Amino acid sequence: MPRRQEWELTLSISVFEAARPVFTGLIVAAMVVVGAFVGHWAHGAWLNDHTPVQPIEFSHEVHAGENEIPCQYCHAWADRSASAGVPSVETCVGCHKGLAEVRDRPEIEKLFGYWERGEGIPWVKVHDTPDFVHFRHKPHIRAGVECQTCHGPVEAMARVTRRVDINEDLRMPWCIDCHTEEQVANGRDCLTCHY
Amino acid sequence: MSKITDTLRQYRADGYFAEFDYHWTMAIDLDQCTGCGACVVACQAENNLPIVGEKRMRQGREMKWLRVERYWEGDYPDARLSFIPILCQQCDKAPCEIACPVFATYHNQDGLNAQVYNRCIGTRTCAVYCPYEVRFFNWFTYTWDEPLEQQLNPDVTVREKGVMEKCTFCVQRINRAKDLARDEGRRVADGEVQPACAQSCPTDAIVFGDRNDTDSAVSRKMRDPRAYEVLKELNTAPSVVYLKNAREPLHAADGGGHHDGANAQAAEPRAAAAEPRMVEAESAVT
Amino acid sequence: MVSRRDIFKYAAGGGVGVGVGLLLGEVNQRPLETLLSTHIPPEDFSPGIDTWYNTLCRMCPAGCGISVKVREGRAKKIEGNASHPVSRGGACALGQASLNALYNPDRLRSPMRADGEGGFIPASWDEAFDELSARLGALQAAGMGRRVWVLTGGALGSGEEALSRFSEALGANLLRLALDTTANEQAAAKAIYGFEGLPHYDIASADLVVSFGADFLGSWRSPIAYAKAYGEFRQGANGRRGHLAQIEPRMSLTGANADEWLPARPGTEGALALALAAEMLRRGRGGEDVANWGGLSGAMSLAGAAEQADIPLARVEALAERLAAAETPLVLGGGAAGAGTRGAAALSAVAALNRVLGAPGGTVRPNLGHAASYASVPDIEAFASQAASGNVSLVLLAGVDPAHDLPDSLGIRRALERAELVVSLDSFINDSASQADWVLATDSFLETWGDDISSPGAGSLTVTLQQPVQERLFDTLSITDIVLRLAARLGGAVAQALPHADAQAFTRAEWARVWQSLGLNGDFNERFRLAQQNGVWDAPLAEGMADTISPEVPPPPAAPGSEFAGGESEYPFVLHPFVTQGFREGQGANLPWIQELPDPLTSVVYGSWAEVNPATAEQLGLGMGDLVEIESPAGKLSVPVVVHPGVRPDVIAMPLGHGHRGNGRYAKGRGANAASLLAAQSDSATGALAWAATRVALKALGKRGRLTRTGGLSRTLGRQILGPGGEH
Amino acid sequence: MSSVLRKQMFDHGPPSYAEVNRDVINALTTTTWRYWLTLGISASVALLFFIAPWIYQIIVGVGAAGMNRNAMWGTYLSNFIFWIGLSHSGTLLSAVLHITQSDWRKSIYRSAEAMTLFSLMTAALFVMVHVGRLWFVHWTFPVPNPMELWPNFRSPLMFDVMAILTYLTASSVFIYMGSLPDFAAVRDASKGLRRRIYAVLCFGWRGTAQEWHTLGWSYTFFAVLVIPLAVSVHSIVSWDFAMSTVPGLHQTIFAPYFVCGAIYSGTAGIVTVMWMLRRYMGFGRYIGKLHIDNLSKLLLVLSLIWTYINICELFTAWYADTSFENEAILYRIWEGPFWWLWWEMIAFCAFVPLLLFSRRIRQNWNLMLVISIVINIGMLTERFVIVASSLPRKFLPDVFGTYFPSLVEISITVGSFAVFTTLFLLFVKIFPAVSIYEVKETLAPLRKREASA
Repeated sequence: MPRRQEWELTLSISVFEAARPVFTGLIVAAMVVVGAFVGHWAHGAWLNDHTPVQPIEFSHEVHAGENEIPCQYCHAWADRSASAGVPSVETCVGCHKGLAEVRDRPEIEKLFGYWERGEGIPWVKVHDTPDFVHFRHKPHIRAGVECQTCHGPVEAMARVTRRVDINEDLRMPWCIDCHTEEQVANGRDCLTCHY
Repeated sequence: MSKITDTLRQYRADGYFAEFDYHWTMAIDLDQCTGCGACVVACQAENNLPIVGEKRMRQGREMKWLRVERYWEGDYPDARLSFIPILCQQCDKAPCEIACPVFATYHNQDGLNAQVYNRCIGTRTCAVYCPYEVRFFNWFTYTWDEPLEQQLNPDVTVREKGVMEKCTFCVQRINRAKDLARDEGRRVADGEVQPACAQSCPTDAIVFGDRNDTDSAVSRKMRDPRAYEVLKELNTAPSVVYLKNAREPLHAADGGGHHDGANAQAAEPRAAAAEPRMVEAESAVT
Repeated sequence: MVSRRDIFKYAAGGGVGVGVGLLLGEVNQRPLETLLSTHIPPEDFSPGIDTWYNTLCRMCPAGCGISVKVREGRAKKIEGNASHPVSRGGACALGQASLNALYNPDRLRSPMRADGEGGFIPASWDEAFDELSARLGALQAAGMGRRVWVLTGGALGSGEEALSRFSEALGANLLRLALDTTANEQAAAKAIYGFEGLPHYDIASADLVVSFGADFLGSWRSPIAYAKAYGEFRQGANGRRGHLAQIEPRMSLTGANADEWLPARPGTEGALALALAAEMLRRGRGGEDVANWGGLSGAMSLAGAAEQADIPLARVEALAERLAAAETPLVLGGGAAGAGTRGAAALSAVAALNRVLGAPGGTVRPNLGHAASYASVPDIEAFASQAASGNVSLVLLAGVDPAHDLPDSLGIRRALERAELVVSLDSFINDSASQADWVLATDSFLETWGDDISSPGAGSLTVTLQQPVQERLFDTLSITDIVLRLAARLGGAVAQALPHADAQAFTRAEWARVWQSLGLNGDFNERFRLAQQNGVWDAPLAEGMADTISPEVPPPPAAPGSEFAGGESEYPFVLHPFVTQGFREGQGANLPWIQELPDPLTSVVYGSWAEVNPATAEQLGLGMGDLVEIESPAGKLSVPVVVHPGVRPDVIAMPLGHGHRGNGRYAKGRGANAASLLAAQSDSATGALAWAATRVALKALGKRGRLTRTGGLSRTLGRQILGPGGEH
Repeated sequence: MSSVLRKQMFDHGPPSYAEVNRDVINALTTTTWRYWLTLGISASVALLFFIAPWIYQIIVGVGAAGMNRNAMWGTYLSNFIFWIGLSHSGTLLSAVLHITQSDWRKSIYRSAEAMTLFSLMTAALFVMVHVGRLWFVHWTFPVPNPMELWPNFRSPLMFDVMAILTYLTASSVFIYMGSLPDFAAVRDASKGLRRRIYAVLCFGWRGTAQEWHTLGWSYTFFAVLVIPLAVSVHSIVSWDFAMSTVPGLHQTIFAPYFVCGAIYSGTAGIVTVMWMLRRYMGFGRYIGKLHIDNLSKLLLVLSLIWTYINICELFTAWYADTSFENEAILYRIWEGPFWWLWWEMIAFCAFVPLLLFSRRIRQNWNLMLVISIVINIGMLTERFVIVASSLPRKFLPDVFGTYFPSLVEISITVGSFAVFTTLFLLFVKIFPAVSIYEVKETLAPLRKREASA
């Protein structure tokens, strides 16, 4: 069709010539946006600090892993309360008094330091949800959810880390998916977690 | 098409909530309510309501999910005052629910009119649509003077600026009760869960319970001949039922002639005409 | 088409984008929160789970049992103790707001010493005790214990016991101060019922309640107990709805809930009651026990009384009809009605009416447990004159704020200025403390031990145990602790009188003592543990312990009208000060929740006001919120007016408890102090302060005051808000 | 259209083709210091009075505005409606006139449509200003997300979002398409960078028959599409109010009321803009008596309809005689603090326009400027009165209150006009403010006749 070609011709002459910088600009802009998303994701995936340094270099690998101490021996309230709770210094010392062979290790020294000063240990939260979410441990334990489902293989962690690959950084889509699959009663009602 | 119209037709028709596990309802007996305000403070304490301060109060920005309204009748010496506590009526046909563009407010399966703080974007449409004016907006991010913040209830979110908030029958208590009941594999028993207001009420004027359970205390109250709903004419199907004060009419002696509706309308606007000046002036002071 | 240069550009763009993304991620990263572990957890510590403690509310003398919700070692919420015979699960606004006192930003965190320029500087307890014990020791050695004055409130229980023993051993003077005392009612009870202490009124089982000024739903005696009873009185199980008539010049909360409100002229209630009593006798309502009263010669005729009280005779007669017909009637008297210069007589007349109606033994029963003996106006004036003549060396203010709560005309403020050393035991720098040399920071009642004899103890001796629900927030001590430590340091007689280590030990010892004195058998330790659990010890009394109503008493005295300070010509209005549930006499003013709680009748928040009848307002050209100057023989103040039809045209009503000079940011400088208007009038019989016997003049200042109301238009405009038909 | 009328289009006689090109393109190319001054002023005003207070409000919270428990909506919403209203004549009018083939439209429609575009943008801005959490406003868009959260399609506000976005898209496409040939004209008349830019803007328009044909029918198609759209938009805006239960807002008549009011204020707006173009852009030759006369007639008709609807509203309220309606009306026109604003609006929008019965006034540009501005002031207050006098008094008298706009609100309201002006000033330098080719269309027959004569 001659006219059609003519049409294309005219376009190629006038527009694309003139518009080239514009198009380049547009593409670059698009690249910036795409890049931003990639960067943000990358940060969340790798650069975000999932394994904060704790005041005492406590190893779950040793306690939960090798010595097979059950989670709820220390986090005693998980099956009773909203929060699992961290053990009191007393609990730690209770065992470590009897463990003379490790008594002189620097980390243990730190522990007894807290004990003698009569202070609590300011552990850093690894798994944290926003304040407008009321996550309650008890119902989840009751429903037979393994600790590892959300916290990852803690027993294999020297320093506890938030396994984003496992728990999607504890974000809402992940909660919803599970609640949907397990057909939790009112599991998709906002008021179940947000109030 | 017919399917759609059908669903629309039976949407929130009577008994729409009967199928749900609970239908939380409150009955307030105005014959027992003395207007003392214990419920108001109880609500403030339980739900982390901010202390807004005098300035904000003057601007009409108080935060009271539950308020006691007062209405005068007659003139001295035959004057009479009546109190009526107004809180979110958890309407089954709530005007606010259709209004929210982002579903921050919706009706949940327990007949509660939910408010999801973290979803709210603050168009304030729900509050405008609410005929009971029981929705409150966080005009600012309110703070607590140290150490007052240590009193805050850990079970309730502290709201940030730009968010709408309101009463949800102390849903944190309801969730807790349901949780316990679930442990023991039973339903929540009548009277097991009480909102802060009902629990503190010194005259037991406020009764709370499940309407689906026909012999719960609240169901019994609802069957009382004195039971009525505020602004029923708006067809909002509230879940708060009031029991009319049983005092004899103020002017029983002289036949109570000038207090039936029509004349009252003729008579009252004068009172209305008198007071707006006051309201005006008040806010002029601010 | 696409050149290499372009590719580079794209790549660059992408790079920049990634950078931006990383930055964003860094910015909206979640902040790290720490999770502080406990060192040695208390055995009942459990994160995320509520712990409930039953203890005692100390915000008013009623002594309600409360349950406090504690979470992670902090008190979070106060509810009524359901197993407590007085509160029965109810809690009032003030009681719940007491958390604001515990966590108040202006609460003292350590002992404070005056720096001489009107300010205060923190000090240590040792310094405080050193100076105090030195001073007291010196006085004691010089045998000048009488120059020490201990000022305290009307509460009962072991805390007060410690104080009185302390001052006794020291030879000091002890004054129990309050604006609205129970003296007149005790006198009336003694005269007409013939027993010591206060009566217990059974509102629940009454079918007719006639109240002369007693705001039992708002602030009178034990609001929660009476409110509970009122609930049953209205919609009780018995299916019978009681009738409530309120006789008072200004509609109180009770008046607002009454079936009929009779605005009687102030000071005439007694005469009206007596006239009604005579009428009842005439109708043969009286029983054997009042046979010796004859026709009550002292009483006026109904018509006369109605005339004097300025109430239509028809309404009074209608009331008489109801009284005569009532099966279980109950007449209450209190508040302003019993606070005139003839208060005791008026309350006796009310009691007489009860007696004629046969209420005693039925709806009126003896209240088991003693009642506080308050300082009379003469006592206070004695203190003032002693101070004036420089004979007061040391004043110990034990949790009272007389400089605010009591009228200036009594001269307490001046006395505090003249005293050599003033020590205030309080949690706040209140009006009195600001005049002190030392302010010893005290615990909140939620942090320490104690107990109180709850009123009214319904049919048994109700002792409520107060125990700490959380560890102390700050470096504070309870009044009892302070007294005990002082005693220990002073040694000698004082130490012997109070040998106990701390409040806990003392409280326990006191209970043991009472246990023995009552001759109760059983395991005391077990009993005490139970009391700690339930928060209350409800002891059925041994035989003969209970006071009884004496079978026959002499007829009541005539009840002449109250005399008012100030001539009617220059002070045309009667001032009607009233106590509100939230503020009481000033205790609630520093609690933000109370300041923000709209007043039930006027919906005023933050600040005080004067209530004026519409007719009066019209006369003076006053509108809602206009500022007026109120002047009495004793003083003057300016305050905005609230116009409403619930007050007599010849009466100006003002709430008490506002207008603090100190007491923290929430109380300071808010509203005006009605007490400062009161003249030093006293009851002719008991010498109790007649706080409702002052006349005032009103002057419009022609400008608007700071009146903040939450309410808009208080008329239904014919809308069916209060129920179908608009009537109720 | 008769040649007589065509003549009337040009007060100083029809220009030649060349003149048209020259005049219009000069307006684009030659920029005086006056222009820069005005642009500078309006831009800085927008910055100081709109952006700055807005940022402040975002920081402290919406409490910076005067709204309170009773009046949860305030000037922000009333301004939003005002601007939407203002947007309503441009595109609508131009579309209607295009379909009815009234030639006199041709020299004014371009800037009229521009007005639509920019007032819509300003309105959209006010939505942003209004909401409490601006940073989450994107939740109103139906974006699929793993949380399975959706906007609420039952909400009148959602209708709004949709309607306004559609209207914005449609009218921007409409105006752009209409100006393709003119871009080409500018391209041909200019060189250098401007040439490149306009080459892009005109999509390489060459004026082949094919192109003209395509343009013709698609333009008409859009015109037809835009008309119902415009009507629906303002009906939906009115439903934000009418769907509530609030006495004074819950009115069945609101949809037509708002649509009519919108076109009314919009037309007045056009008159104002026309005056500006004549005065400052030197288009006196193309915008003449005929236009002002027709616009004024339109204004007159609209004002009459508007008045009629107002009377209906009052009458039905009075006839219903419920406490709610009575109080609302009484408060609005007599007892409330804004009673005088109501009377002002009646005076400005119902009585002033009656002057337009006189031809002399209709054709007096300066008088018309005044009247048009007065009308829009009236319409601005109308929206304010509706909001500010209904919300403070709903159903429960004990929570009756009052509402007064705060300084922030007032300044943002003022600033919004500067925002609009700035946008428009930018427009006149990018778009040919008068349609070159359509003006020429009207010239063609005239010139023929002259040639034959």
